[in-house]
Amino acid sequence: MSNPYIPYLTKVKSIVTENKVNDIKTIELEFKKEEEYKKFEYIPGQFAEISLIGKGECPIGIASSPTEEGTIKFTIKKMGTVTTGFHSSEIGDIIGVRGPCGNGWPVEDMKGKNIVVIGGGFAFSTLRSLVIYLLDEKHRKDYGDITVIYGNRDPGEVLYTDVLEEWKKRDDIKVVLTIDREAEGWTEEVGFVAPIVKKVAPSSDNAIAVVCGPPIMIKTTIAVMEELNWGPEQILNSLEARMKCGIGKCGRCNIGNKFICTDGPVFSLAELKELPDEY
Amino acid sequence: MRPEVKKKMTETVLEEKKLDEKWEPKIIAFLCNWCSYAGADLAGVSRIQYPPNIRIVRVPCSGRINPYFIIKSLTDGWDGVLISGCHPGDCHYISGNLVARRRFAILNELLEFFGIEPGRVNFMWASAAEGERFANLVKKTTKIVKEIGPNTKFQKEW
Amino acid sequence: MGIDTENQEIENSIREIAKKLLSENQVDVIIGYAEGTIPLSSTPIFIRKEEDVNKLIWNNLCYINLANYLVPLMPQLCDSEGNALKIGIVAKGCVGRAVNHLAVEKQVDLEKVKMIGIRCNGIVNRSKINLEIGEKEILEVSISGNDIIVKGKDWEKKFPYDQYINDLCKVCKVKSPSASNETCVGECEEIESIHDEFADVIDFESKSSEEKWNYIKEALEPCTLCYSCRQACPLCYCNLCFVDQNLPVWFGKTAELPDIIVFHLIRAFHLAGRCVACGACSSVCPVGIDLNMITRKLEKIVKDRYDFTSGLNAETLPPMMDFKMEDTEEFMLEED
Amino acid sequence: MENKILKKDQIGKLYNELVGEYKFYAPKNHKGNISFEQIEKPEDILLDYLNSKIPPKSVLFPKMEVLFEYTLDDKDVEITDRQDLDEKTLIFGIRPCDAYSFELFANFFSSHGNVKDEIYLKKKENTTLIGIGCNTPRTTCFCTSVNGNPFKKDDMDLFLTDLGDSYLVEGISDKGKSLIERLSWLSNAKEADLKKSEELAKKAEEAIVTKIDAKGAVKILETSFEHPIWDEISEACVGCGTCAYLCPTCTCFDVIDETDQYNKRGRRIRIWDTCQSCLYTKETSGHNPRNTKIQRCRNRIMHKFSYYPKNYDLLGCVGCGRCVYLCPVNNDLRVILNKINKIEKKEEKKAVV
Repeated sequence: MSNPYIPYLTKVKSIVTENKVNDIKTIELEFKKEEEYKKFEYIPGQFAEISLIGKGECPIGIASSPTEEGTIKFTIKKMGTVTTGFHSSEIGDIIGVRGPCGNGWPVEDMKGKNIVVIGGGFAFSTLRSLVIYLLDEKHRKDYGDITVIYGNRDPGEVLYTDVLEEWKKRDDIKVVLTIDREAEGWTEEVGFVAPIVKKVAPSSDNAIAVVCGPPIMIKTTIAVMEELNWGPEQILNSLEARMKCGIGKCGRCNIGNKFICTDGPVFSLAELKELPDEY
Repeated sequence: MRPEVKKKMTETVLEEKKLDEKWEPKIIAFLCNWCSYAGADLAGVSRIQYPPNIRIVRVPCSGRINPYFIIKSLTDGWDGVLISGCHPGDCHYISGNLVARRRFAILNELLEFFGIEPGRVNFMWASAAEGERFANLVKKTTKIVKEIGPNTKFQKEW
Repeated sequence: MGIDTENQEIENSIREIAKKLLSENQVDVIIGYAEGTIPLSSTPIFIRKEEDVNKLIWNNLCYINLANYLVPLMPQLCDSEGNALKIGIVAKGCVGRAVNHLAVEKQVDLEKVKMIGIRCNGIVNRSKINLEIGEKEILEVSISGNDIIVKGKDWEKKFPYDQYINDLCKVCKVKSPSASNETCVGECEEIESIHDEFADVIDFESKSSEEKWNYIKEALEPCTLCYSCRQACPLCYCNLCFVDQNLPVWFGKTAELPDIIVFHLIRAFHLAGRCVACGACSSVCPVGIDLNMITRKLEKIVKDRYDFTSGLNAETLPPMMDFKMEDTEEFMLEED
Repeated sequence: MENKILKKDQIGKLYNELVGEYKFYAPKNHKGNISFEQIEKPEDILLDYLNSKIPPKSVLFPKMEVLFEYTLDDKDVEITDRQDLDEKTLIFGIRPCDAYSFELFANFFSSHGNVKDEIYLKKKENTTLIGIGCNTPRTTCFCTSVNGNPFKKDDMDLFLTDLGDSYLVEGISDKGKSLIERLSWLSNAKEADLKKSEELAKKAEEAIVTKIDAKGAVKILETSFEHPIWDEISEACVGCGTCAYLCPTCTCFDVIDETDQYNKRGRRIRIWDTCQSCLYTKETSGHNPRNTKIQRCRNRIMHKFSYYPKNYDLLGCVGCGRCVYLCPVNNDLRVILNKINKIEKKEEKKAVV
């Protein structure tokens, strides 16, 4: 038997502060036991219950891609007890990881299609995972055009600037960055995500869009996409909820008869329309 | 270490505590920054001896002392709690200690009502000039808490 | 006069006033008590139409403190814009006290609340009766003369009314709301101060610490931490209760006895000078924990020290919102 | 397999024989609260009872359960798994509705997602249930409306029928049958005993007076998520956890860490939680998907009578009636279900006209 509540133990390998206000950090974790890392097989879009032993657990989307071998990464915003604890952790600290949980982005179903990735703010972490996965040389040939639209409040909030730079250099991916209001030194787009999507107008033919961000952004973006003839089954969303167990047992993350932790967190817009409006 | 081994260890430690006449209580002291903390300082500077059982937490005013601090100290296993602020009328913030006094009065009665030994939690006033009074009252507190014995009421069985 | 006739009179007056208030549009909704579906119970009911007033009842099982529904106000008691409706509330003495106290704490606007005052004749102690009946199903409870008649399948038991009411009701000094005719229709009187001997509490206080601790331990042992005492308390209206706070985590929520005791200790502390001694917390407890002793102690502390009784009017500041230079401080440590 | 007879004065003997091997749980009266406790003296066993106030789920899913313990040493962490899951447990005197709730529990904990709750399932596997038929159901019981019966035997290992001064013992599962073989001193049952037991079962079923059209409600609930009826249903609710904590089928829990910082050790535990609590769904961001009492009350009813049937084709209620007679404000589940059934029919009529 295996106790499903016992986390794998990992060590903090590196910590990167992602923004100027210093409330978002990316933590890279290295498994203490190699065989446990092998067991931890995940796809982009899944999350893990990471725990600071003695403080508690919280569900965080996996920011690294399975193609980046050896370690896993989480981007954590300082919010509650546990996340604040993560922010004060140091290299070498022990952190528990349980998972992977959830269904993740349907990378198999996406094969052969054009992919549009739309992200806003801090919700970009599992999108980073997805894009890196798609761009990997093993997988790139399976997918069509890739477009990334990533919006932020101001330039200081943009996450993963190093990988974004790399993507911009490549010719097999189109990267559109935007900020809400003009700022000095910013050369990319300016404006909210929804109007930028309208401007870029990605085609809905044989395409799947992945939309992640704050609720208001999702709402406006989806309205724009519907205008652009995107069907609800083509738009994918990742939901959040308060979670405790991450494995469909503790009960709190249900929307209707579905659990976000096991049936989600990725739902297509078509699926969400079937479910009660309680998320 | 296996939990049951650990548990046994804590038990034996506890028993020893009771048997050992040399057992010294650990007392947490919340001292107002403007008076009692300075009073403690004065006691030190004036070389007045007082028992080393207290561990001091400096707070900006006795009005800052949330009753949770006191109960949390008890549940965390401190053997005694000492609270000291400015004499009524001397509060740096004019009335902080008067507000606190009502709180302490009620909390103190309730704690006694729930069966916590009187003297487990002690309240006092001491100004910045009263180094000797501070030392004397710490002595008294330590003596009282020592007589009551270790605080085990909130200990959990694990 | 028997208790049953008293009840009938009270019930009639509630219905009459309710009808009048609704027909004259003085209130939009009336919160009252209705017959429960099982014996030894009653259920709160919300009456919006004049023809429904006959659903309102009064018996000695109306143990819920209806002021609980005033704060926080649920959407059902607000209009479409989220403003509070005008509410009529069936008020026994302790409901009146709670309304007054909530007004002092600026949680209730007395202009929006109309009390339907009644002179309460006591609430039956459910857990005591349940405990004495034991594992037999109670099918019917009625009051006849001065007796509580409890009936089951082929058995019947009589309990003398004055012994089987809540301990708090036995010593209650505020039977009808302490309010003026402006805020209260029906029975009410303005009480300035009450006199209480607190003989029961003094008796308990004389016990040793060990005895007290054991009593508390034993009393709270069955607690399942369902928080129905907190939820049914009209004064426990915090958005985030201290046990639920997690930044920082103050106290454990495990079902172990120390955590249970700490919960009840701090809840009691938070109610010092605020508790209106309605006994709802004990009446709703699914495992029959008797919190009345603690309630009484709270009343005694503030009465002895600050000569305060909660909910007698809507102006006097409760002791924890006030202070005086000459407050008692006999508990302070002094040099020998 | 022949049926046996256990005399009431032999309960002590049965206890003494089994207590060495099993953790022996049976109903015990503690100041009027009957709950399933580990028995130390056979005299404590109380079998002449209606039903326990605290459901026997507390044996396998206690109100507080350690998931694992850990020690913290500077930067290192060591985790210790549960060691006690292989111990055998025996629950004596359980009612059929509660025994059925164990099946629902196991069903839920073994499905939904690919991870099973091995802690519960392992304990369930090592548990033997000895149940007693309900001779005198309460008027609040409605098990017959939710696929149950006061003499439902299939969820037990051994089934007892109270015949007055003795119990008729029937082996149901293999586990139960082998247990009977072990208890060789049990006398054989006579034809008359069997007959009497059948009569009692019939009488008990007739004694269940509450009838609810639960299946009808399931159907109606599918389309009534937005119905104004929920405003009315949730009005009197005070939002405590009584109905969920004392429900034999409520499985929700909260996970918390508890650290004994002075001894550098801690444990992760789970405690009962309820969807009636506002905090249950509140996210750290402040957003709360079920922010009002209306939504929370709806979730409880929907979970048992709509979501659960949708996922497993079973009702999430066993009809024990605990939430009916223990609700502090008498927000009666039977009334709620009847209201749901009624309102919709009215609307149908309107549609026809």
